Amino acid sequence: MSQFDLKIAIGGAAGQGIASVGNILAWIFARRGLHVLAYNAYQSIIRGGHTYLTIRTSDDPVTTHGDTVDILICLNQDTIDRHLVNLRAGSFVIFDEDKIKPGDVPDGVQVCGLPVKDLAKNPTNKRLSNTIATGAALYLAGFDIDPLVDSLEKQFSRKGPEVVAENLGSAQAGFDFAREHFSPLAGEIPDKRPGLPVISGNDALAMGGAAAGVKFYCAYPMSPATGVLHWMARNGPDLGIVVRQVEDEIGVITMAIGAAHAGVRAMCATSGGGFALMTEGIGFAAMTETPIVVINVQRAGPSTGVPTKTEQGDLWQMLGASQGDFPRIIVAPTDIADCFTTIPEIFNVADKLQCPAMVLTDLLISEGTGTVDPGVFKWDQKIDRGELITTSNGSNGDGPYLRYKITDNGISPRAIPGLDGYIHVAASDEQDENSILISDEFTNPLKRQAMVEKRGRKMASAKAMIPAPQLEGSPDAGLTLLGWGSTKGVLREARALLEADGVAANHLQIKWMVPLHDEEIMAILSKSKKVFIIENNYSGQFARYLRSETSFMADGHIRKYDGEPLQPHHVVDGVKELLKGESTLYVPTHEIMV
Amino acid sequence: MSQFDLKIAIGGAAGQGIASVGNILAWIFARRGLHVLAYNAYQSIIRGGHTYLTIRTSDDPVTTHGDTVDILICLNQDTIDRHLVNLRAGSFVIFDEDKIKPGDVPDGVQVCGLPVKDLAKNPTNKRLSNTIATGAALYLAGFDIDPLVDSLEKQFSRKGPEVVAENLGSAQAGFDFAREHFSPLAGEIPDKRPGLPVISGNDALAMGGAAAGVKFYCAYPMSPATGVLHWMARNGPDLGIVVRQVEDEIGVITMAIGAAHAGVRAMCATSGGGFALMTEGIGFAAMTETPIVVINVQRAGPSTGVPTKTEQGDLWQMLGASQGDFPRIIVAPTDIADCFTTIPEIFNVADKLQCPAMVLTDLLISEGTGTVDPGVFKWDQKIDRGELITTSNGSNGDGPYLRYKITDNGISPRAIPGLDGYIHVAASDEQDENSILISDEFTNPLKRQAMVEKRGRKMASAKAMIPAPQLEGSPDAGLTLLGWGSTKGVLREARALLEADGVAANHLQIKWMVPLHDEEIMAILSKSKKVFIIENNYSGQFARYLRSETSFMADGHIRKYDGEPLQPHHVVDGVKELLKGESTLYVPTHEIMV
Amino acid sequence: MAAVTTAERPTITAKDFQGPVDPDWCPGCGDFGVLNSLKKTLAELGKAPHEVITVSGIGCSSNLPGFIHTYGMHTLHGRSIPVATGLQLANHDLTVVVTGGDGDGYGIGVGHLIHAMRRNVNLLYIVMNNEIYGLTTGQTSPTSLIGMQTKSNPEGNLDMPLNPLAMAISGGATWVGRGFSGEPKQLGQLMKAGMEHNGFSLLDVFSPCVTYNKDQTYPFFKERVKKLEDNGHDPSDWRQALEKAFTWSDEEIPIGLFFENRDRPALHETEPVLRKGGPLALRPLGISPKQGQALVDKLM
Amino acid sequence: MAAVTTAERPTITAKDFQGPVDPDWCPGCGDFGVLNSLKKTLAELGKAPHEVITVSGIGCSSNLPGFIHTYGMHTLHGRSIPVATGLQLANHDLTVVVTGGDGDGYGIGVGHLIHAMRRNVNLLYIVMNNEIYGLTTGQTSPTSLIGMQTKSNPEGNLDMPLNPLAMAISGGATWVGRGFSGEPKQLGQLMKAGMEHNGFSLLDVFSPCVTYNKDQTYPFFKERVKKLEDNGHDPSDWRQALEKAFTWSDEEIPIGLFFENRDRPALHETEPVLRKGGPLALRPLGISPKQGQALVDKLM
Ligand SMILES: Cc1ncc(C[n+]2csc(CCOP(=O)(O)OP(=O)(O)O)c2C)c(N)n1
Ligand SMILES: Cc1ncc(C[n+]2csc(CCOP(=O)(O)OP(=O)(O)O)c2C)c(N)n1
Ligand code: SF4
Ligand code: SF4
Ligand SMILES: [Mg+2]
Ligand SMILES: [Mg+2]
Repeated sequence: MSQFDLKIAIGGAAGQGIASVGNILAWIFARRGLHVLAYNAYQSIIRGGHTYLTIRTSDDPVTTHGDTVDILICLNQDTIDRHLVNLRAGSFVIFDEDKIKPGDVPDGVQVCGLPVKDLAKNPTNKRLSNTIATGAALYLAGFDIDPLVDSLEKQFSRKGPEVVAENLGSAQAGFDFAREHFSPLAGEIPDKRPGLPVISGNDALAMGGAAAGVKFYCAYPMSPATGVLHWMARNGPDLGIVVRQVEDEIGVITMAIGAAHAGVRAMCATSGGGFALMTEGIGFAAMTETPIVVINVQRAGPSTGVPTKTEQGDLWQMLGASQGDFPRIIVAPTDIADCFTTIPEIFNVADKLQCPAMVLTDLLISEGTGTVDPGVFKWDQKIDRGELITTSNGSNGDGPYLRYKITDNGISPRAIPGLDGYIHVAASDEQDENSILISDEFTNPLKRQAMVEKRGRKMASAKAMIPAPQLEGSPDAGLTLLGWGSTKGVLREARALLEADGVAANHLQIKWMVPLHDEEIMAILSKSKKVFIIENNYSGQFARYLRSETSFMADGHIRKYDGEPLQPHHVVDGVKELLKGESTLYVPTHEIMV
Repeated sequence: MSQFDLKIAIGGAAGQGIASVGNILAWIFARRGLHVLAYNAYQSIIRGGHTYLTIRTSDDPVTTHGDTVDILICLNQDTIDRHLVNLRAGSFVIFDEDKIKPGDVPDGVQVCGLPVKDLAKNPTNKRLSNTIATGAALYLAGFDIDPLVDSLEKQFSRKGPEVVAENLGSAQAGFDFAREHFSPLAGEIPDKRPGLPVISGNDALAMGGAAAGVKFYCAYPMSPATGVLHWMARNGPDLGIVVRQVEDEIGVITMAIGAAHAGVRAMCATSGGGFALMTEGIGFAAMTETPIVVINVQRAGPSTGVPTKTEQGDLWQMLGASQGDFPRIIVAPTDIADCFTTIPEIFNVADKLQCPAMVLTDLLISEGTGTVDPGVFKWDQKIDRGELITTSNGSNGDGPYLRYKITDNGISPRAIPGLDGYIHVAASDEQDENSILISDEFTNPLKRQAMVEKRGRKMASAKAMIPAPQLEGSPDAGLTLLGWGSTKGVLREARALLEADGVAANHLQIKWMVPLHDEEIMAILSKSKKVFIIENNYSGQFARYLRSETSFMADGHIRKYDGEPLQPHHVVDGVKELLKGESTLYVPTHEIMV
Repeated sequence: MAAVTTAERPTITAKDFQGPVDPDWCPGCGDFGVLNSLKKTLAELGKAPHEVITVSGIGCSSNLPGFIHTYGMHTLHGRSIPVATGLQLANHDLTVVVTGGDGDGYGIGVGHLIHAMRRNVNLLYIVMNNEIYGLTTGQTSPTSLIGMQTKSNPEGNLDMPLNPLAMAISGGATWVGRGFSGEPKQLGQLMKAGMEHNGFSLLDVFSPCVTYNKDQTYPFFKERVKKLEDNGHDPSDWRQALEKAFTWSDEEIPIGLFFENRDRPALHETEPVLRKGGPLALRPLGISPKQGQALVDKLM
Repeated sequence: MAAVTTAERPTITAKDFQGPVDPDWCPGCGDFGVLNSLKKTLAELGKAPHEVITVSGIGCSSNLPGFIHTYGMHTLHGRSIPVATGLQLANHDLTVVVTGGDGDGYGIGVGHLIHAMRRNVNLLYIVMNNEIYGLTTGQTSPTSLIGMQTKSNPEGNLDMPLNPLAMAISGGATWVGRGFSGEPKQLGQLMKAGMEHNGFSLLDVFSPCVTYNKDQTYPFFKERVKKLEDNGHDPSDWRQALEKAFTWSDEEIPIGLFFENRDRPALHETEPVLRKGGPLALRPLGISPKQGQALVDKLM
């Protein structure tokens, strides 16, 4: 693990400017070429309540927001009341001592009360207390003031020189106050310039869409997926992407299917409740064999649930979406960068197989923000549209065009409407090869059977289109941590922590859920004496799904379903507990009161 | 198996009066106390096309429409062209020889062309040809004419004496013509008077609702579930059941939930596509802990699919309906009588567990019609509404009322709105015991965890509320036929046929899908050398589900997904084929062109 | 349910409807005014808290049931109306008040609204219309004006706004009004009239979102609203009502009671099972063996 | 797509639109008239079959795309409008004709309709309004009259029927007409005008269900319909249009063009990406590395 690993937390009420402090810090770190990851534990409330942003930076890639806090910035009394108890010796707590009383301070925690009234360069500007705190935090973290100056100048320049001056002065005052009273955290701060891009998972999904050639994006706002819509709305017009807000999620998916049928790559995103409304449309896309990509950014359910909290609770909803049997693709990106990468990948699969494809991500990585390797952003993606006919041959040479032609691999050449020679009807009813319905007058059990099998055969070639999961760590470790989707980072870090504690483990993270590389997975798991499945839900949705495909039963389970993400120590504690063999389920308790 | 076992098929175009011939025959058989089962293979078309009704009668209970046909009545040329080839020696084909040409007749089939023009008592009444054919069929079946006379009098009396007379005369002419030219099928026809009631599965579901105390039924028409709405609309006003047709299925389920929340037992029915629209509501019922019963009458999917054909393709849709983890009940009635019995049973479970409960049936038994033992219709059902508070104590004695009180079994007393002393809000958001939201300002991971676990604990007591499945046949047979829901009859008959062929088998039929009696099932299956799972879908939805719960892998699978139901010989052939051990999947070919 | 006559009752005040928690709306949000008027109106009508149920969808405005002391059901986004219909038909003794936002009621939920108006279900539907999606942090709503810039339409909204009053009046609603949370007195009167009306009452309320809607603000409405009752509007005149529903200018945006039809019975008064007898929820369950036998006899 | 000018084209006749199978509607069903008029109109407008796409929901009427030789999409019940919107925006060179029933469009699908009218998507929506659910064998539809007895309402319908024309005119549709399948000439003219109109055109058509609706039959309409054009109706007069939309009596049920607004641009003409350039479906995929780099630069 890296030498330099700094964790800062900022807490306060919604509307107090927490995100802006976080953005400044992230920008400063990322500009230095450090890796950053930020996670905001917030509430479904516009003003007030409690928001708690964790930002972690390191010279190694940061994959989780970690277990501990080095510097806690409290913007209100509530924050210090909730979080001070969790600080360990050597860490700092920063707050406005005119307004906030620290109460009982854990041993060794350094209390950095700032006399904000005295330090603020303009008493009427309430936000200066945030700037002062940022200055102090930066000193304590071992940085110098220059990058903060740059950042504030950039941020406030359009508000005029006075505002810039009062912010710079206040930042300096906070920085100086800290310097006069404390010594900063030990350790050299690496300099890895040039800087790194900072992005949220939602923005990465949207940008991945742009890279994949999405030309039609439509959505209905729903947390935590709304960010994709906002990015698309901001950038679509310049990029030639039509972006439409629709009246509901049923309209969203059916509109996207209409656009996809016309020949564009169409995408939409929602969360679990919106996805529920889309399920009928998923079956429609399957029956008409229209490729379409639907993103479900999971939040804590059931029902409206906890809209601003994370969970991996929708896997079975995706597996079972819509009536009947049909091919579907489900992929769960494993981190922010993967959100970008996955979209062009899945569009190619969807286009080749002509079926609905679903991206299953969650609030943790979609609303999480972090640095990514700029090499991730590839703009010359291979776009493979499969057997798509987009130009007219005047009239189709070899006999009549059969939209649903029965082929060995189940894939039938797909012509877009408007071409001479390829007239056909795409119907939600069962149809014959020539797209004539066999649901009415022409029902025919043999044809029906053949069409079901034709569609089903498409899945046979699906596995070859996607990579099998790869084990991290030694195959002989004896213990495998098995996760899926967004938990990759936390499991990777937990494994490192376990190894540091003398517990050998390897780690397998599943990204492609359907099709599942069952044989490859079993080949890996069969080498382990113990397998623990870790997931962010109550019922073990992945464990149950894996079992349905492979009969595999894990030796232990770590499950968390309180709305907050798993932290590395939850996994470490869980693994140690499970290794005792007294129980097969470990449910961590979330210590941080957010 | 029974001595007397008669199978009649009637084919023609929609609008030709096939159902009415079928109804007359069923009434005649049932009135004699014989058991009857009828299945109509029809199309989504109001006039024209091809409809093929099979009616089977026996002195033993009839559980499938069987494999063969003794008397085929053809109302048009198309029918004879399609079905004559499937007749075996000794059977009869009846048709209007003025209009229909039989073509190649299989050896031994007796051709009974009726000179309709001569026999009809009124040349302008086209429907008389049906009456003539019915008369002939009845003679060939070995009946006398009296019951037909009764039936025609009953049916036509309100159309006046002339119509009655021409029908009676024509029936007699058909009967006499057959007597003059053919000898009837051998064998005594048992007389088991008094008669038996004849009912469809849909009507049985609706009547089960009435028996269960349903007071609010709402629906949106959708084949093959519409029959429930029609029964309710016809009978609701007399029975004190409010029946509402709603604008869509989203409105249906949410309206039913509103009514259920107010304290009535509320029910609704739909098919797969409508159920897809209801899934968000299922999660809403779960979160507010509102008991509600939703019926899904499956038809062949995906999407609009084949609306008039049967399938067991929605199990995973029900398992995965709505986002997040929550308790749900799923039951699959096993025959028409069970449709009645299941509804009061599941309402008691739903009320006790305060959760959504789903009935998963299919076109086969819902639109199938048959006799049932009149003892099935119990009107003094035990109605257990669980912990429901319906009277006010002025004010709630022991402190404030906690709608979502955390209890050992997860069940919290539920007060209906309108009572003094029990004010609360039922929300789709996560809430505290006192029904204050913990999704906004008061988010709290510990409370959230506790509420998820509280709801989850309800399932612990669920299994005890429902009976475990029972094996039919010898536990030591070595081979188990394993099915679920509507296939009970066909598997039972297949087992008998297999035993007659010297293949010993027993039979396990699963009705309660969630919760699943996994241990009891495994105890039974572990005694079998081979287990074959038989289901009416492509992907083996039950096999996959069972595996997800038990890791169990069957030795063979028989799957049919052409829209038509399994017939006993499909299972027999499949079992024999699978026993050869050359493959693990057998897909029968449907021989009857409907 | 104990039958308490109004005479025996202790006097009820707005305080009796004080909710268990303070609203978490942004300071200055128009929804505060709606909540206050609602509490006052219920008290004025002498309703006891347990006789009332507030039903909502999802949105800032839809959080209202959590902030008032009545029974409540906080349903799904866009689904308050069918849930409330089920509730009202199952217990027509309850006073059913539905509260929600423009996105909830006129966007995703508009289909249910159209059909509920046709059915004349007896309830008051209060739509806190802020011409924006508040809870999801500021996207275009169906009532956003053309050109309005939001997070989902940074280049400006292209879609013609929906006119809820015109839709209701031409769609058969029997009571249609519009209030403004900056005019609490009239708002209270409208709520009262809407609750007293026997049938479906739609009360659209300008309830500014101070955080995300910088166009339709308090001052915007203050300058423009004109009370219908001050201008001799006759709510029984259907044509005039429609005319007024289409009036929207810098000089006049009418508020008040647009339209009322007292002649149509409410659904529970015509429904065959409900038109006689008390609330369905309090009737005995099941059917008699005699009724059951008659059903079986029909099958023979 | 080869650009063929009208001049070079072979003459197109209704026969060119002959579908692959004969309609399986009941003999006498009103939908035959609609199909015939549609084929004739398309030929008259000189459209080649591959330039047209017919989009439908689910219902007897929605089976139409299977009976005509054009591209087609037979979608889900109630969802033809959003599917057609996606199609039209993705390829605005296509002539998009949406066909469906009253249950499909005014019942389950009415929410989409309301919003599509606000958006002025360029398509013609033909609703075969038979005041009944045909395909599901005869239940009440949203346009069924009060008192009508159906399988779902044996005691008679209680709900006020929806008035599609009034809803459209007051809801902002830019072209609103009504035809009758027993008046094929006028029906053809209306279809032509609707297709030529640039924006959303709603054409409601009385298309009797001879099997399940014994109330609104051919004779019922024959006796009552009066053509608007015979009575000097001015379709640009919005108030008069609304007045006519509410006219329904034994003496007069108006048919013809009720309302037309030629001033509002269609959605694809205002949408920032579409207002310049050809159909989206024919544009090159992806974005340039330069554009991509600019997006990444913004993140630094
Ligand atoms: C099915 C579904 N889709 C989307 C959402 C997300 N969502 C919550 S509130 C809301 C809109 C709120 O707008 P409005 O109804 O106008 O209420 P306001 O917040 O403005 O009062 C949306 C889109 C949801 N909860 N459910
Ligand atoms: C989600 C869903 N619900 C219900 C149905 C069943 N259904 C098919 S057509 C139809 C109504 C048809 O009525 P209408 O649109 O008026 O068409 P018509 O048959 O009268 O031409 C219904 C309810 C369906 N296909 N999908
Ligand atoms: S965001 Fe707008 S609508 Fe929501 S509480 Fe704040 S001011 Fe009110
Ligand atoms: S049922 Fe009615 S609408 Fe359907 S085809 Fe027959 S006549 Fe036409
Ligand atoms: Mg709003
Ligand atoms: Mg219709």
